Amino acid sequence: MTALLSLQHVTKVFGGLTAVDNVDLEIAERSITSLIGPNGAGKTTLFNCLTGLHRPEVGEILFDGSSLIGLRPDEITDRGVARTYQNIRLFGRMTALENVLVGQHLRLHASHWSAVLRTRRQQEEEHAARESARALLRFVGLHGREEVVSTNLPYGDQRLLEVARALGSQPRLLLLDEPAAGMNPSETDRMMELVHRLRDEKGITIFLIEHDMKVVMSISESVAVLDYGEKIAEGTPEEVRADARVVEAYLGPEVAVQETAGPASG
Amino acid sequence: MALQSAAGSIRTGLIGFAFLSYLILIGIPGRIGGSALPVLALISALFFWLNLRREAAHHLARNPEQGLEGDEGKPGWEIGANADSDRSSLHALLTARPGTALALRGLLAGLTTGLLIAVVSGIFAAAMGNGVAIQPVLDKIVPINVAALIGVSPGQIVQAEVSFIRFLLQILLFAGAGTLAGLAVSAGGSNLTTAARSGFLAAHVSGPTLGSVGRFAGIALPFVLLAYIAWIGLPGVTAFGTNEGTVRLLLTLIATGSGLFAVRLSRPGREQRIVAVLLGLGVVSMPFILDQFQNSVMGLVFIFVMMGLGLNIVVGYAGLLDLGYVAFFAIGAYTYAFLSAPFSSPYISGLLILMGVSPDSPLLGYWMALPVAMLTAAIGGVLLGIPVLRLRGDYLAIVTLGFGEIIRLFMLNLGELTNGPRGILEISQPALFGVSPAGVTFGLLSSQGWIFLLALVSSALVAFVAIRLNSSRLGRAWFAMQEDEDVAEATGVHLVRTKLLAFAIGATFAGMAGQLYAARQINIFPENFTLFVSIDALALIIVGGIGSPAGIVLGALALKGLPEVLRGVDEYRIVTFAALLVIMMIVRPAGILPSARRRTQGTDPDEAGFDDSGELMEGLVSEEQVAASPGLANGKEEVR
Amino acid sequence: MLILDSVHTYYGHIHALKGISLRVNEGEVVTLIGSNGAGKTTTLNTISGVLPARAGAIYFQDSPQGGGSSSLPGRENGIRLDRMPAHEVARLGVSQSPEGRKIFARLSVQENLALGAFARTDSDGVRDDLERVFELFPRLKERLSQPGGTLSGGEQQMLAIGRALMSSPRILLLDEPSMGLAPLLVQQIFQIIREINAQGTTILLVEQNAQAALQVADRGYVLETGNIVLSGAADSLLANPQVAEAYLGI
Amino acid sequence: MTSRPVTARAAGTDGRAALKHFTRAFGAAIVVLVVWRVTTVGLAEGYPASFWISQALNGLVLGGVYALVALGYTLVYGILFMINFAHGEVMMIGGITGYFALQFALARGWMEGPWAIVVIALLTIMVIGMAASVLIGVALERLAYRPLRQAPRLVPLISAIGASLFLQYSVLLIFGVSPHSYRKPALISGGLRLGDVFIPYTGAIIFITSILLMLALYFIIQRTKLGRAMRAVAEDRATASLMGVDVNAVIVVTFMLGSALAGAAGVMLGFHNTVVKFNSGFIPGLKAFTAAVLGGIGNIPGAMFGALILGLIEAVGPSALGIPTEYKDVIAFSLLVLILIFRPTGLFGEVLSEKKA
Repeated sequence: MTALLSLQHVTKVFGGLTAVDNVDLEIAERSITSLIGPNGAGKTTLFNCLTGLHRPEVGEILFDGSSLIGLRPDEITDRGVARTYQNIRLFGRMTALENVLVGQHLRLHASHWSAVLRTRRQQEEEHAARESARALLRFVGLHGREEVVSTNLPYGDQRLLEVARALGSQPRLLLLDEPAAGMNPSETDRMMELVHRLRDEKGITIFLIEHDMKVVMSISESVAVLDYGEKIAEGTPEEVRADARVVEAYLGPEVAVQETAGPASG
Repeated sequence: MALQSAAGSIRTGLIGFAFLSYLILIGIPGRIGGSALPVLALISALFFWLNLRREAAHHLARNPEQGLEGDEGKPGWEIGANADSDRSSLHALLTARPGTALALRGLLAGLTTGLLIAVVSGIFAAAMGNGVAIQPVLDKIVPINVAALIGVSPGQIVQAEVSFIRFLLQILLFAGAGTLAGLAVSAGGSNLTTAARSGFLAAHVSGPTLGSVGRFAGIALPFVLLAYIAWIGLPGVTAFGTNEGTVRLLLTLIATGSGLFAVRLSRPGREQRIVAVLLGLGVVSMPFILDQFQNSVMGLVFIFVMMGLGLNIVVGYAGLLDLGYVAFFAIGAYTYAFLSAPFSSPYISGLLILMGVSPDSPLLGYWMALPVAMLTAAIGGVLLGIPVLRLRGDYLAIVTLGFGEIIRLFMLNLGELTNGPRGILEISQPALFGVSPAGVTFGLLSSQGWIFLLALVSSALVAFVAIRLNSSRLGRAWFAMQEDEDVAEATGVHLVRTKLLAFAIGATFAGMAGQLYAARQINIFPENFTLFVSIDALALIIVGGIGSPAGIVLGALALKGLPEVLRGVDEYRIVTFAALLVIMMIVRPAGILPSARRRTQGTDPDEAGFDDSGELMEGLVSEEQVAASPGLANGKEEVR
Repeated sequence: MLILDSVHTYYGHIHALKGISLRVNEGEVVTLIGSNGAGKTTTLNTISGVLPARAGAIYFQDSPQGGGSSSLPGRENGIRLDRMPAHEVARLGVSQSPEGRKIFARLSVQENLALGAFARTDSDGVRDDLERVFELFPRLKERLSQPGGTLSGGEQQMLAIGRALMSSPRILLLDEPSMGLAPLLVQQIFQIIREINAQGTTILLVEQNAQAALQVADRGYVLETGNIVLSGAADSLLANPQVAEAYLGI
Repeated sequence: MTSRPVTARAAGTDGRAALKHFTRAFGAAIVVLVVWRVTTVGLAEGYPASFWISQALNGLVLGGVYALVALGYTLVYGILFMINFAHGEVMMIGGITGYFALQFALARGWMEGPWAIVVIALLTIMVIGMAASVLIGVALERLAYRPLRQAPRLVPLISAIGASLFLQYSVLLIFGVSPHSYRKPALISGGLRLGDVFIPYTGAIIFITSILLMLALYFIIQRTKLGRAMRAVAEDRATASLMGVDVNAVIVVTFMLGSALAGAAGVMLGFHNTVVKFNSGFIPGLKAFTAAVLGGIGNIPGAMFGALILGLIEAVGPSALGIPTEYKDVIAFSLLVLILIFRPTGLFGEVLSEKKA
């Protein structure tokens, strides 16, 4: 398998603090990779660099062979990278369906004039967009919730809706920032199953940040560990769990011993 | 409990006194003359009514179980400040009979007010009777007012004798007003939307169309009442009965506004369509029926509807707070003026020659000039948009405000280009098929009726475009951007393009409005384009209900139309308008006719600038809203 | 010491707490567990007065000796906390360390701690408490003049707890102290909670991490959609198969 | 959650290189234009140095007054994130009240008395003006703003605009249209002559008083318990209340402080401009707000420096650029637009405004 995403020497500095320090990383097409590490290790900052919210001072980010550096966030989304957020950031006053429709924004091309005149082509496109948005909501398990205003959705559903919105842009790489945060075990299981289906049925490459070690260990094919912005370990879940540096910096002896410890922090 | 409520009534009385003192200070009793006292008592009754009702509703919201079982269900276990233990027979009586309690509270509040008014006016009258001069400016207004309050004309001031009977009369009048208010509140029950209830009844008795009319009457009645009070109460004797045209204008405004309500409240589908068509026919026939003055007011109203619709795209849809919107209005107006008025500056004539237009045989007609004005305004919109792309919130507001002022100052000071403060005169009137209606009657249409008709058609067109755009992917992108700019961008919205489109489209509409405004005014001056135009436009979309075109029409009727009705009492016009603006925001912050989407806005934690703790406050907010919003909100829910 | 008697709370029209009754005794650690949106944080916010209780009553008993008319048992001689504004509740010695830490990011660590003691006038006591906080969290002493916002997540949590302790609370309400922390830090935080309790502070703990919470607590309540569905000693809850399935992820 | 509201992006502009280049080129062009204008026209006029110095001093005086008003905007914004649009009117009320107090003092002949009495009288006049402003400011907060705490941002803005108009036209109805003129007592009507530069006493007094008041405010905010509570409330109201801080009381105190400064400014502006009337708060209010934004709204030292800079540029600008003084408002607003284009959060803008703006 070829690497879909490849990071070389990526470094991001915030006023003297090196948030991401010379990180190299390769993510294979159709793989599921987890990024773990203590709070403030630079995980979300790395995601922000990938999606164009931050521009790394040093380094190269290649997606499918071409550089993402210097592109605007919407251009990066256009290339096929979509994401969700650690603290859910839906368009709160829009319905679930509208959220997904915004996700599809890039894939719609009817001109604004045609929207005013309601040309047949524009109508057809809108219709198709709504249909596929419904299909996406069904896919993540939000069937029947299309017209619910997103702030009124239960917490777990909001996380699912974020995934559906990200899918709207037809991504090849999906970045999930703590998808299971704040979920109870059964919701977490649902999310893990969804992640698998995304990869298996839609062929999307998954790159996720997660604190829940149970999720990380059971879902990922490879794991990368960040600490103080540096990558301190990388490998299969088993390798990482056995890594002395990881245990010291992050897991603590207890977790490493109990194989699948109880839910870690929410 | 009894003690607390007594303190509350006295507080109500004190506020009532402060309020009436204000009216005395700004000179209302002097205007009304001898009848001032009963009128003030009536006003204070209205005030007590509002206050008592709010408190009653608030009380109910806090203790839903009360009224059913009182506090009896629980033993008195509190200690300290919250001691409820004095269960006197009076207290028992009051909790058992909320109506009596309210009336008593009204009485107490009225007594407080009356006593204070009596004491103060007594002091003034006594001072005047003894020939004591009161400080400079104040001595002109206040004594006359106070004298009017106790039924003495200005000429009689010197002999004003301070009679005990008059004091007593004052106190009794206000006490009666308070009691009346208390009784009225209790009679109306907890919801107190008797008017809306009669509408509900009508809906059941008659067919659907009549029903919606009934419902709209129920909703609109408070407004009619308010307008009536504003009209009767404020202008006083001087304006009363002077101008029949004003009354008709008022009725026109109310009819249009309540028609909108009727559309909104009728059942979706056939009923709504019928009401909408009826309303449309009614409005389109107006230019042919109304006289010159009424038409000119309605024309102005609909020019501001266009402004509102344009600004709504920028503020309501895209969430960009623009306080310099007048700039585009001015650009549209001046562009048309340059193209159609005899005034010529060397720069402009040069430009016209370049464009292939002969500068001395003027001039581009209205229709030829329209695209030019729109394009110029749109370019202005983009030129403003580019530098402010990175700014957010209040920074954006102040920069746009600065931009608007800069444009105005340029118009004022660039004499060679714009004729400075002398303005541009004799702007030609729009013609149709080569016939210009200026001055003469154009068929059935007066010249102002023609402008009104044009404004009507243009605003319909603008509303159509705005609504269509808003329901397209562009509208979704705008709204997403308003909700969370970063996420919108990461979701694929091209921020620069989307923002600039909002600015440009908004500016284009303002340009259209500006051109029609110039045609309406015939002569324009820089002072037509002050910051207040921007504020008016912003206020009308917010008062009407941001994001909702119907609300914008309603807002324009209320904010641009009603003040014209009050023109007879110019000084009071702005004060009333300003006070209403504040009250409106407190009572109904989402506007009169909010769009469905924004109805949740009042409780949106982000909007409140409160982070997530805003969520915590949510309960508080809606509770207060329930308590504070009078008839309208409750009534609406009830009839639905 | 703290009694909730069928408390109802609303967010707008949403009925968030549907008659919560619970009791915290002097010297205990009591935990509230439940999934997201069950009403745990709402319960704490209702106690501390940030949210108003629409119905029901909250009693707080200031002194363990039950001064005043001590002939009456339990809640009768308590103070009603509902209908009291948040700042007055705080002044009674009910101190909350809110969810998400809520450090004053632009105020220094020292100022954050000083704010914790805002309502206090006994400067000697404040000084002693400051020493106590530094003993518990030596890291904070090193960063005294640093703005709170520049601390790491774990340090911020320490500061939040330290700040709550500075009011010399009778009862400490901890809201999700382990949220968003790495496993290693979570263990530390729970260690400290034990220590604080051992020093004599009553604790009401809200946690997502049910296992860890039940391990430190004496008793626990399980919340589900605004109702208490289960309560009992922490050990018995840990052993309860329903709890295990729903919240412990076993 | 904190990052959920629109977070201004410090680094998010990265992807917009083209736009950045455009604005930079635009800014450079303006700077070149200004420099060219100043060297070829302004300096070529050959005004003496004393002219520039007295212009600058004049600017500082004006800036001092703006600063006092700007602080009110910034304080309120810092805590409530709302533009108190009626703040200019709060200042005007101070000025009007000061006028009546002055009339009273003049009528009693206190202004011709020994200097100690004049000074005491002047101070009393200022305190009375401040008291009136405080009264109005607190009333505003209670009636027009407090009910709207949780409403969307635009709503209190409209309410504030309504309140502003209401105050203006109430004053018009009560006190009439005509301006009321301040008569300076003889003691302070003279001036100091240093070479060619003339410094009027009033100017000097106004500047020094402004600086003293600002220092007092800074001390309150940074060094006292109250100030700490204010800063805590500014950051997070709910959490501050958990610390035992009475949030409503703190907000009222904030309005009181801001209004007191505005009242002082109103009285001093009355002496400076010699007249007050119903709308004399509007333009200075707008300028002060501009100054607050210039310095980064919510930032207290920022407001002070922003105001001084604005005052200076407004005083010196027209002569330096060789254009009529009618354009001084254009200069003020253009400066604002320019600075915000290049520093979107103002000269001293910081996280606070980024977080909330």
